[in-house]
Amino acid sequence: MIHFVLLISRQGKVRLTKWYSPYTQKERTKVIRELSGLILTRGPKLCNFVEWRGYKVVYKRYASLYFCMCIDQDDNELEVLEIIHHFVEILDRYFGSVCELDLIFNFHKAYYILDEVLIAGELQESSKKTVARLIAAQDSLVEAAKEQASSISNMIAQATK
Amino acid sequence: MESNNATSSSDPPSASSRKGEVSDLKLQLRQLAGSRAPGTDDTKRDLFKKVISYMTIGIDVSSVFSEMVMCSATSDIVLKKMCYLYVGNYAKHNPDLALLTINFLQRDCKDEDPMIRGLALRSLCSLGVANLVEYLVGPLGNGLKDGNSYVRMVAAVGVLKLYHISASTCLDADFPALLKHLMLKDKDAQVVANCLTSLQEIWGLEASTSEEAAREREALLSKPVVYYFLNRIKEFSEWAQCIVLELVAKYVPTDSEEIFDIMNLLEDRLQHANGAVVLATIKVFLHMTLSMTDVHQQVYERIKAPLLTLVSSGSPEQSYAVLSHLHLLVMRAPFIFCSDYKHFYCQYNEPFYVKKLKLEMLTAVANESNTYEIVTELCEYVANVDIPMARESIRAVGKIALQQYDVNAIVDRLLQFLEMEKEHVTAETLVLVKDLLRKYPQWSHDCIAVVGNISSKNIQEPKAKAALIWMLGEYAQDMQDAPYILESLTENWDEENSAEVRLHLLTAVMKCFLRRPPETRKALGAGLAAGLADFHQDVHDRALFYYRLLQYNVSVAERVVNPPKQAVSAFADTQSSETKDRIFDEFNSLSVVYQKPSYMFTDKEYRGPFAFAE
Amino acid sequence: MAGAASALFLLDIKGRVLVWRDYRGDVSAVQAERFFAKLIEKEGDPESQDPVVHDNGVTYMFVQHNNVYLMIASRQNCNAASLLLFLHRVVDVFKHYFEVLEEESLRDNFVVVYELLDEIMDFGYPQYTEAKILSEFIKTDAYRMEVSQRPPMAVTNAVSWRSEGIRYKKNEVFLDVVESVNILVNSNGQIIRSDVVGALKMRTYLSGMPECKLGLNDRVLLEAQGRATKGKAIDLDDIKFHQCVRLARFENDRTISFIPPDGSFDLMTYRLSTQVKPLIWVEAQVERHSRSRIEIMVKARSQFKERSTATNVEIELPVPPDATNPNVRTSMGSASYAPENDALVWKIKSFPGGKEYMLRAEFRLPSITSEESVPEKKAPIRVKFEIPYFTVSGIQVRYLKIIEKSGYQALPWVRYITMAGEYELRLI
Amino acid sequence: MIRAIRACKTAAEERAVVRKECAAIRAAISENDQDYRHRNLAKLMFIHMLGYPTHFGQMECLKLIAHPGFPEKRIGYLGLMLLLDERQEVLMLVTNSIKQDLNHTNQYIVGLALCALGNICSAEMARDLAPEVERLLQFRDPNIRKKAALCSIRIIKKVPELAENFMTPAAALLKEKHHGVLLTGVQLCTDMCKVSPEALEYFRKKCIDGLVKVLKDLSNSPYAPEYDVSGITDPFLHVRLLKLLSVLGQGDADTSDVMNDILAQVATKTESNKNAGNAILYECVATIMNIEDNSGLRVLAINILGRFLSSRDNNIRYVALNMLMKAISLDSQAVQRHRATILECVKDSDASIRKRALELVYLLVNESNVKSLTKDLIDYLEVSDTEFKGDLTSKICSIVEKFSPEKLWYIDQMLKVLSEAGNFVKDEVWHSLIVVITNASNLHGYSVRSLYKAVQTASEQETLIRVTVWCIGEYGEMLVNNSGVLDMEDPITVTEADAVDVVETAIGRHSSDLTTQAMCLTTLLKLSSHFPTCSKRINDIISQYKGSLVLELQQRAMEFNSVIEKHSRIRSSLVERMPVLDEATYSGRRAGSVPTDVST
Repeated sequence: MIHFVLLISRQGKVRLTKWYSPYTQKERTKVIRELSGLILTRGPKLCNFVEWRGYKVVYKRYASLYFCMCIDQDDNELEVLEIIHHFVEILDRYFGSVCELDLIFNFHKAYYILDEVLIAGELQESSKKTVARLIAAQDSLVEAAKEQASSISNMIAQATK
Repeated sequence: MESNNATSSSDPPSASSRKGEVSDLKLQLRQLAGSRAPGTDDTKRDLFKKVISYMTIGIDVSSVFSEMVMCSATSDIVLKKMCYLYVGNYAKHNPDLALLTINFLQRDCKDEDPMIRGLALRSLCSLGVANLVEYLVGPLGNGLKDGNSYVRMVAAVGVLKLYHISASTCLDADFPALLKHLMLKDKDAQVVANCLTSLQEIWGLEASTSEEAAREREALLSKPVVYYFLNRIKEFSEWAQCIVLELVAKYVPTDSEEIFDIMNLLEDRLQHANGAVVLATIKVFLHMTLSMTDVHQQVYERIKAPLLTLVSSGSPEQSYAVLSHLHLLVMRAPFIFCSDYKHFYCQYNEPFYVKKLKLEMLTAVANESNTYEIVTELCEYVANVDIPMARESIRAVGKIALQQYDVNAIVDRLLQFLEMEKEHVTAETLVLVKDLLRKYPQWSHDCIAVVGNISSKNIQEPKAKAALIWMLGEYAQDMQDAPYILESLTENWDEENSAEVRLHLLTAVMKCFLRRPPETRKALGAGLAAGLADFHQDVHDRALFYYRLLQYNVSVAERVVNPPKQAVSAFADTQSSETKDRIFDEFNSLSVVYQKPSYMFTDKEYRGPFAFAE
Repeated sequence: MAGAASALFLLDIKGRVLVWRDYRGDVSAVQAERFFAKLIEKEGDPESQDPVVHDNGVTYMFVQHNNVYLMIASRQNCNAASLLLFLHRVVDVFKHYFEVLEEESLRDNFVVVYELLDEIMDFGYPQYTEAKILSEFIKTDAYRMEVSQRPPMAVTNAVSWRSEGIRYKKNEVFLDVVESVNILVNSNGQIIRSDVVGALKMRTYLSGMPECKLGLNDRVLLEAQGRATKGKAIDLDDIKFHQCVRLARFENDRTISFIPPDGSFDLMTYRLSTQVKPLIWVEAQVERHSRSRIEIMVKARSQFKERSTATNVEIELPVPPDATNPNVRTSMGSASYAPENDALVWKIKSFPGGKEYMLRAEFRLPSITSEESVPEKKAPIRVKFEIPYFTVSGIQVRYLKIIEKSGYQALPWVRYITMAGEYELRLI
Repeated sequence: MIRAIRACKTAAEERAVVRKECAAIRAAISENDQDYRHRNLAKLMFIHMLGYPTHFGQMECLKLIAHPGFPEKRIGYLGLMLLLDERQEVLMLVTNSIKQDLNHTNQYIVGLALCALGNICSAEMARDLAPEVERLLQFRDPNIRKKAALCSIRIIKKVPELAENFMTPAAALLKEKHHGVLLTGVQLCTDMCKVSPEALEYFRKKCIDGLVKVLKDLSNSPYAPEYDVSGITDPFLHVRLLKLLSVLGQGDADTSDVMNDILAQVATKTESNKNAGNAILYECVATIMNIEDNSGLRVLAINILGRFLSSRDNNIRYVALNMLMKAISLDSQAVQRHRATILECVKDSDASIRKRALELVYLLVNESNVKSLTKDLIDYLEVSDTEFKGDLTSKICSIVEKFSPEKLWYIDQMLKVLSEAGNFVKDEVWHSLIVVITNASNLHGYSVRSLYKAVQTASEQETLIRVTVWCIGEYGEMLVNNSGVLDMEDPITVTEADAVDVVETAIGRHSSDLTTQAMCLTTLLKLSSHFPTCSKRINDIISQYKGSLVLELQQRAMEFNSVIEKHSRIRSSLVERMPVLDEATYSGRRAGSVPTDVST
């Protein structure tokens, strides 16, 4: 199972964290510090896996961002690489060529997407299209609610003129 | 988002375009090289800047070397400087380029602008290419005789650089003699100072192999030379003053009159705005008066105020360095700051490293009259500041107690700490109570009563656990449950990771057994068995020793392990007085900060010429 | 021997090298970078790290300024105090050149940075750190104005701090006597430490090479002159002068005579370690009502003569980090919540002597407590203020004479001011 | 706000900005500001991600979840998952809201609730809400079914006894066509097998044929754009199916038999030029290794690994090394063939590969190759990074210990390791070295002399000093009178005073730790008996420590001093040669008490 997902920028800034196993805030900070020290210093040609505290962390760099997932000893590292890529492609389609800034200013959307890809540290959906559809449907629900709210306030405004 | 797929090549995306840019630069530089058109220098500047910026961020631009050199035929100093910087970076690792560079720098050493002569000479000497040293001799010789002080100043250090590349070339060219001449004659103070610096280093390093060098080194410390510097001291820059003062500190005056003369001459240096000058002056005062006890004491009085000012004004880093020195002084002369202890009270926003040294000072200056107040202050830190400070403060209280002042009140305070029920406070305090009881067994009654209430289960830190276990053994008589607590501890032997704790447990069950045999039999059996089976060789050996001892004769064991209680009157100091003297000799250096003589932390080849041999 | 530096590094906040200068070729940038990055990473808070550290034969000494670390590496037993001070001077030099010293300004000006690094040290020995003198060597920014072929002169000038040929239409001198009061009061309300740090700050706008002479009500001087010293004279500890002051003359007859630099400088600093009565006394009572609200009651009293008035008084009162909804009432001034300092700041524009003001504040606290409740770290109450026309020490300028060979009349302006330095009152 | 935080140059600046924001949010919360509630929560999430406390905002999530609207719920649940986890008691307050949402008519709201439950539920909540989730496994919309499936995984992990209830609905999921449901269903079954033997049995009986067919269809399926990853249809499903087969086939020959064909097909037909294909192959190899023996398949698997090992892609080499470790127990010969390649991997520039390879080498060692492998590793020890020395040393030590053909060789190798990297050696290692030396009575003299020589040059290696000091204590006289010299030895001349020098230096060395110093004292006691000429000097050294601040040293110094001065009659019997520790019981006990852990 995936114990946590981390997105870290090349400068060591955290861009997204999702924990599927319990860690206290203190532990989380420590984990992030340890792992960014471990991963950011690795050369580009080395393998995408690091062993850490009896777990394995699979990471992959996309432009300025490192996507990291921590898994159990006997999980399939190569498949997790695919999961990372799967997630990135979905982000990419959603934001239209995603960049670090998208994830900074729309971090909540990145989380929504992640929640459609993983639950309980396991993969939920292997179709990118399905995920996109589900997110779009929920986004439009939000839009609809907003419109409704503003039309109500318009009505009130009209009525109380 | 661009993916650096693991299977594809993962060069940084822009690497290839950078390569293009570099070759582009090359082309542009080449075009400019011969140009005399107006505005050329401006364009060159921009290009050079680009090259340097690439170099700074680690892109290899060595391929434009010859173009850079070609373009530097100019009178523009800024261009020259950039070019020197560039060649200095690449020549060292590229002998072909180095030769090219040397020609061009040699030429510039004859430029009519003294600034360019100086800069070229500095770059030339900094190249550090061993097989090209012969090219340095000429320009250096000229540089030392140059009419401009800037060039001479550069040349004086240049000689030292040459010495480090090839000592024999430097000595064969007789440069040290030239330096010496310059040092005693030059009008410019910075030239003089740099000559002194270079000569100190050269003779210092040579002295071990050459008698002549040793004589020359002594000569630097001769009366005329030292007075020559002393009389000119105000002309020097603040940093050069430090070098001069360092020299003076090593001078041995012939009589006390001379000592007073020098001190009078330097008195006003204690008022210098630069703390480094003040410290260097203090070193002179302290070292000169070592043999004159009374005057030495007066010196302590005199330097107090400037030192305290240095601690409280200026950067925390300066406070840190100065506090280290104060600590050294207090160790030698405990009375010196005992009425100024309030200067070492900590402020809320000070960095931890300053606070820590202040705590050391507070322990060091504590005496009969101020202990109460100091301990009161320390107690505030225990209760109110962060964990590291609380720990340090408790240790400080303990150290003061061991110095025998006002123990009564301190014991009360320590016992209050135990009642605070903060884990780190309890742990730290237990360690101290242990040491305290070793020195003042008369307090055992009060302490044990409180310690007895602490559950061993709540103590995790090995040091604290060991302390508690020791008390259980040592005061088995007074602690009702001692045998049973020890028994439960021996049952968890395998979970105890610290060998130190296990060792203490062995000793404690022994002691307890010898005092309360029937109740402790079980604990002793379990402890010895576990000890004999322990993986730690030392624990095993220790268990075996006790086993044999008991086997031989229990009453002898009693006398060996549990001698009639006697207090340890003084704990042996960890540092020998010889070590301390050496640190004092190295006043105003890292030795003081590290509290170690320099041979302990520097590699052999970097030890200063005046440093002591190991 | 003092020991030389091996290299000087300018590093970013993560400990990566921005620019460095290798002076002796015995410490590599990679090695230093790796060590240092590890060091600051290990310590969550780099401020708690000692500024001098040793690793594998190399000593690293560093200071931080904004988002830049300045670090010297050395393999020798060098003079730590002096090199740390040197680093601070380097900061000043950079500030002189780039206004602010930070990562960006270094990146933008790396050519000048290189030039400066080349001149401030040679082969690991400090050379010049006065911006005035360095400007003789550093040409990059001065280029547009004039290409000077003049050899550097400052070095040989007897009065290195003042150039010749300065002219002003109006010749004026401003002298500010500024005293900072440092006070530490423990939780029992006892004053456990107090001292005063004074400075005579000058701004001179004078033509030519003026000779200045300053007279103070210094006890030693007055006694030496056989004058009555009743009440008026003062004892100063540890006086330090600007390099322009002729120290020998001061030692001889306590006169302060000097040729001043142009512009502003500190003529003299001193310290006074006598017991000072806290000028503004603050008492606070804090009451916690379970985990829902906290009440603070504060009394502030001015303990100086009625004819003086403290201005810009700021009293910073610590509050818990998760406090909400301040409800504050004051009998004077205004108070505002400053969450960035976990404090309530009470500002009183004008606080005359012999007065007492009150503040009452109430904060709400959230019902859910933080997961990692850090052990209490109690900040003290801190106070800032200024009292014009007043000095704690009683120091007085008796005269300030200015003589220049052209014979002009210069106007001296003298002001006195007392302010709070480190002024801390610990809470119970 | 994000912009303001990003503009901060130092940590202190950032802290100030965040604190101000937090205060504003706290104020808004207590004013019960509706309009900005979700914006504030979003800010809090960002602040939380930066590592600052946000406990005061937890109640806000609950309020938003209780709100009827979807947008509020969506952000509320997101906040809940980010700001809280199963350990917080506040979480219990949300149980009821979640229960209502699980029964909501809007399927997206049901989805939000399932997601939250799946990510952070506690055991208590799992118990309370399991029936709802179980029901949702049969929900009309497949997207809810898949979420419910993963949610069930968390529930059965938290409360394994609930697994039974999920057995039938889980099996039903395996018949689905929807990839998402199938994927999560397979995963659920796999996890159930791990917590419940009944479930394992149940799936073996009921589902194996179906699963094989699903995999067959999948592997034969034509191009499916929606699930295609570089030419392979749904590699994720592939991997999960293989994993479930592996669990079902393990220890059950019949079941294993059923899947042989399809495994062979996957192993031979899957493309190996892209990562997705390799992921499947890798999983397939794992499955083949795990299920009951079929030599044909095994050969296939080992060949794939061989191919992997020679790949230029570091990822592939890494997983090959990983899998070879499992293969070694099945077919060690096949793995041995790659020994040279693996040994090269120990020296790789990539720390991850180095570590894996070292573990593998450790398993590869046997009596016949131990000497050459050990030599290689010790040679490498000299040049390896300090970070790697710890691992390397402990592996070398255990190899030497386990396979040493003779004691002399063992002692020599350990001496090399101790001299090279003595500061990285663990306590058990030097202890067992001492055990071995005590057992080799013909080598006592040789050992103490070699150690004496070694310590002269490698004087900074803590454990080397300890062993030397210990041996001098035991065999000091053999050092001095050169007894039992081996043919190959160069004789040395050591006086009693020289031997005491070593101990005195060690105890006074400023970096010596407590154990070393304490051992020195014990040795001194022994020497005071063995070396009468130095007895006075030794007692002086011991006496110095009577005032030691370190309690253990002080205690010892007092005891020993008293033995020497007052009880000299018993001294010789106290310091008799240590009884020889029986190697067999020693190593047996060790195996028992220290779990055989490959990663030590």
